[in-house]
Amino acid sequence: MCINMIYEVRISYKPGVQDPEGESTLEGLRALGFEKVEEVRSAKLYVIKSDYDLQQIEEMCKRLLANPISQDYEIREVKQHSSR
Amino acid sequence: MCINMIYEVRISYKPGVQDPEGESTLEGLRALGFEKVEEVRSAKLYVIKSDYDLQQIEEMCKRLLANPISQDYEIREVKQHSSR
Amino acid sequence: MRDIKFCVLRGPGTNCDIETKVSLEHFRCTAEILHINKLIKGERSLLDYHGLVIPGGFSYGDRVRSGAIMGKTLMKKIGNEIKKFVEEEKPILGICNGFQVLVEAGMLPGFKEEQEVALGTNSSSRFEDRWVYLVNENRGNCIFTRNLKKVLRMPVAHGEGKLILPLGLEEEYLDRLKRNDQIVFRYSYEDGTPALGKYPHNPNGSIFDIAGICDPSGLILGMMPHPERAFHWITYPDWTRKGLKGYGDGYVIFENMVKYVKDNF
Amino acid sequence: MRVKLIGIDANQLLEISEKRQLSLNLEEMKAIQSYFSSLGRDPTDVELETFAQTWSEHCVHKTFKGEILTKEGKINNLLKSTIARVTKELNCEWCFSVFEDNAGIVDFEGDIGVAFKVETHNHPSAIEPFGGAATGVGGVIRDILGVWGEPIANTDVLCFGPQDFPYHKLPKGTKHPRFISKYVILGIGAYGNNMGIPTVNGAILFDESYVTNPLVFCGTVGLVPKSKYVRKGKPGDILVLVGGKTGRDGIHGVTFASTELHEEAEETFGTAVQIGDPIEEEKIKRGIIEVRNRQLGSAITDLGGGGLSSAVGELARLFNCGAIVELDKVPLKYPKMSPWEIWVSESQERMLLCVPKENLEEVLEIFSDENVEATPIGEFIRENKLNIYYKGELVGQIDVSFLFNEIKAVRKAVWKERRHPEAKFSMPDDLTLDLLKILSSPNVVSKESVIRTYDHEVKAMTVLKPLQGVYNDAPSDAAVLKPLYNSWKGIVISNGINPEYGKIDPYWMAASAIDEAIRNNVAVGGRRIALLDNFCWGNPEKPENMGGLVRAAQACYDIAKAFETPFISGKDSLYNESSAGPVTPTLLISAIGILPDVRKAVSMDLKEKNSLVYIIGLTFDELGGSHYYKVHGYLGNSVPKVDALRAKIQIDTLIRAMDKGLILSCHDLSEGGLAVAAAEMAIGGNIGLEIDLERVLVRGKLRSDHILFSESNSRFLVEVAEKNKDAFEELFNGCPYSEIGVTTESDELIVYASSRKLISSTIDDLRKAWQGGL
Ligand SMILES: Nc1ncnc2c1ncn2[C@@H]1O[C@H](COP(=O)(O)OP(=O)(O)O)[C@@H](O)[C@H]1O
Ligand SMILES: [Mg+2]
Repeated sequence: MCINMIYEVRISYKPGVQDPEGESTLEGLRALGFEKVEEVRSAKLYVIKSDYDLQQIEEMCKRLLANPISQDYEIREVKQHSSR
Repeated sequence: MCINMIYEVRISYKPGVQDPEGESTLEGLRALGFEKVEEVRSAKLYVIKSDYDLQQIEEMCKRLLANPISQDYEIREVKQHSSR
Repeated sequence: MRDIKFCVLRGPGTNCDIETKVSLEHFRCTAEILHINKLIKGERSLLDYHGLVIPGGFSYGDRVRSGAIMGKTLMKKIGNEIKKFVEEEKPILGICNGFQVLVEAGMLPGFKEEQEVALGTNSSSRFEDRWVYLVNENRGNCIFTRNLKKVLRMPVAHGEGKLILPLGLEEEYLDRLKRNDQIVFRYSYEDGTPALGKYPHNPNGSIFDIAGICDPSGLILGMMPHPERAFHWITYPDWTRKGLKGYGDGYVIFENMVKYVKDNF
Repeated sequence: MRVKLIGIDANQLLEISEKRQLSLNLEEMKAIQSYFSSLGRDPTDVELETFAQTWSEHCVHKTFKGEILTKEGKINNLLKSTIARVTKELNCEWCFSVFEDNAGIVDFEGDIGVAFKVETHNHPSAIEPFGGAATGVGGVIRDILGVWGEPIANTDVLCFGPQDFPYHKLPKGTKHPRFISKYVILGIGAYGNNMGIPTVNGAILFDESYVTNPLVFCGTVGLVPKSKYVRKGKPGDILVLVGGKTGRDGIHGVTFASTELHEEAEETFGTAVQIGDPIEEEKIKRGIIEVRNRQLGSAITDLGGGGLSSAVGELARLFNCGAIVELDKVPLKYPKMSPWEIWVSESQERMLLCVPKENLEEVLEIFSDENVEATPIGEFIRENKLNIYYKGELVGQIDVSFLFNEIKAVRKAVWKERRHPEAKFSMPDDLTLDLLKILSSPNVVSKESVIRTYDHEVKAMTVLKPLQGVYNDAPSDAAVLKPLYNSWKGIVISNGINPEYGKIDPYWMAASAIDEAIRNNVAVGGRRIALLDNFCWGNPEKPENMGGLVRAAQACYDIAKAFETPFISGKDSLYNESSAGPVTPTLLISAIGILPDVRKAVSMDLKEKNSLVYIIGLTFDELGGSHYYKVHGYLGNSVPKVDALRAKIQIDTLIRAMDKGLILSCHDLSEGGLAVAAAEMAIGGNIGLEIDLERVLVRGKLRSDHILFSESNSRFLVEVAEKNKDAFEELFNGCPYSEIGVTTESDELIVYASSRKLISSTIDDLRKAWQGGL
């Protein structure tokens, strides 16, 4: 039996870094009549199922998923479930 | 004074719908040596700052943010903070 | 004959407007590139034009989803004008991003008045530019493809072109599309055999290899491939082997659109 | 805010330079000190920053324009004495604007000129590959907008570390080459595709020296109606800032580019990182083209390195006037930016226009129609001073003449000849495996998977695309654009680059790059060629780096002059160096030619069975830096040389043959030599080919494998129909050429030497290897 972990990795632009996707979404929402939206920031989420541990997930973030210079990452353990 | 709310809207593929970004991320991770990753699903997150209420945020999802055919949305209230 | 005038509609990020305009004007008509803001502000009316083309590009940066912001904005701001335009039986062509806009606006496939299908991220998860073969499967409903030969070649260049039908209702939707003669182009092999999902002949994983559909009236066509880039043989990828043979396969689509207007207005 | 300079000592001066990330050296700090002493006051931070920006390597090209001490004597202004000298001496009447503005401009058809510029964006791409590459594209597009040009095509040349570089060997703070390449490619695609500018030509190379310091060259071609190219700002004209809001992003980008990369670069220069917004730039482009067409502006420039400080200063100098700028008018992303930050911010997607007062309203309306912010932020004045205000207060006042009277840099150059171990291995019996290995080696292998992620045909102008042949999978030598709807005239874009040769001798590397760029251009029918140079070198303060740089620049003069191809623009990016050492000296040469009738363009794929195959040019024993040596583990010393006078006659003759319709296909010989060129042509045409090595014209005595894989310059393979044999040979009379083979009915590439088979492979196997399947 092996333990399978699910992690949620959230990648967002650091505050101050341009977020064009957020900006256009804001524009889009306003055009649709939601004029009082003040700000939209976008982020990406990866839900990763594996039996790696937290540290290794962090390694994934550093090597591929996020760019520490412009992006923040946040890892959240979702649940633990056993398979097989 | 006005109440500003922050909502996190999470847009993910409906179960059963192909998630190309998740798949290519999985491939990328495996190529980097994380061979035991089993699955990656991707999702998008919008952090929306406004003084609209939950119902209106839901309206935004329906009207623009989520695609009713292939995507699900989930709204989470992050925090409430007052300004001015 | 009255002057024929087309609207080539652009929003921020539209970028295939000029070659689209040139393709239309080849057939002795006027094609005006119009910014969506002029319609929204009411400075111009869509009803002053005989046909509408929504060209390719990245409207609003393809943010949220390709075509979403422009599609939803159009319906919200000038939905009535568009409805009227359609009622007057004027033709609408959406190319690439324009197709995405029409889908997001709920104008295609046009069963109901809301979005019923989606153009999702390519199965490869990549933007891809390549020439593909298309088999023209329309039985005559679509006004854009009359007299068009059976197998065509055109380039696709997109990251989100995979047609997705509602989960669990795929068969039902396909049946309906077929019954209404709404399927126009399918990705195929050189001999016209459908690609059956096989990459790269089907470049994006589109269901039933669908590359273009029209609405039940046949007056609204949306297609991922770019006819304006297949207008002259000189833009074909292998003309240095095959020589110059007049016009390309995209030609007839624009010709039909102009001809329809000339015959009916 | 004032900075205390008067009366402090050398150490304190340096400390200030360091602390504020000014990258000014002691001499420069002293010059500033004495300037302000003479004014009897300390500088403000705004003023000090202005000097740091304007005097940075990136903005003034200190090294190229300074003094260089060599063993042979002093070189004053390397740019003028080599690169620009070619242009001056050739004095071509079709060069419309060279070395002056943001991009070089040459005549095209009637009133229409073509602008071309290539830039590098290396350091930003090292730390934020997606954003760095994307903003590299965005930046060079603005160079074209900055000459009132409408961008119509992009090129990109990328140099990465080996993709299989071991993780544990990565220096601290360095991203893996795979991470870098993935996001650089995404960034380039995203910007070009989103703006609707086709990416039509490029190259991707790999070398260990690029692990810590990737090179990202981005180029843009544009069209400029010459009659609407205005540069005549005058006192009273309004300065209008157009585009995105100004933020803290990009602060100190130029000083960042003017220092070596170090471990903490991420933290120190984190603010230099930007993501870029192509849609904003697309809107700006629309506005600018409209302003140009209605002729409402008097001058324009991009906001690049140094931000407003450079843009305003340079324009003021150009028009011999001064300016008033009110920084508080600049629209900001964050309310709390200090005046100096606003002044030097390098936020993307901004342009500066000069507009005569009477046109201001119309200009503002044009941008408002495009949803682009346009803000008057100041005006030109008669007095030669920059007066910078913030909320009514004068926060800086600088003499334009002093600002542009920067201190001449003095560099030392030492050139030491290098000897590498000679290749020692005997000729393998069967060279098929060698060929397959070279075909699948990283620099040669097909780049299709990248090319297809770029839209290379938006605008419907690309008539010769990056990939050719029956299956659209063979590598084109150059791209051809047909930019005007009512003319068949074409623009031909190509490049030449080969850092391997730079490891042996930068002189011959430069010569080879020029030859390659030109022959790629000619291979499809290009002529009347103009060149751009892009130097990427290590720290110029190190004499051994400078030694190679000087040699390369000298080759630029010698070779381009002989080819009669003027340079029209260029750029240098020095300080491509980290603790792991400098990058291999890398010179990119970009070439832009014209084609009177695009219908005569020639592609590289074999067209017919049973036609004749000729090689044009001489083959020497030149395998130093070759791929053949490389796969055998050697570098060698016999680097390919160039005889430009002979090459010039060959290319002129080849062009005549093409115009007569005698050439069915044509491919240049470069990495992998004759063998690779033949294989690629066969793959393209899906047609078999038989070659007899004995018939190749060689100089000296060469082993067969050397004939096959030598990378001698100035050579082409051409396919000629049997019926045109006489006409072809008559034309080439007097040029080195020889008939070496035929295309066949079979599906194999076969190479003989004295009736012994050296290579025998099916095209399918070649294709598989070339597509990376080895
Ligand atoms: N190394 C070089 N070789 C050739 N031309 C150069 C070089 N460096 C600068 N130039 C020329 O000087 C002019 C100004 O260039 P540059 O400072 O790079 O402009 P920008 O600020 O737009 O990047 C351009 O015309 C450019 O071609
Ligand atoms: Mg510039």
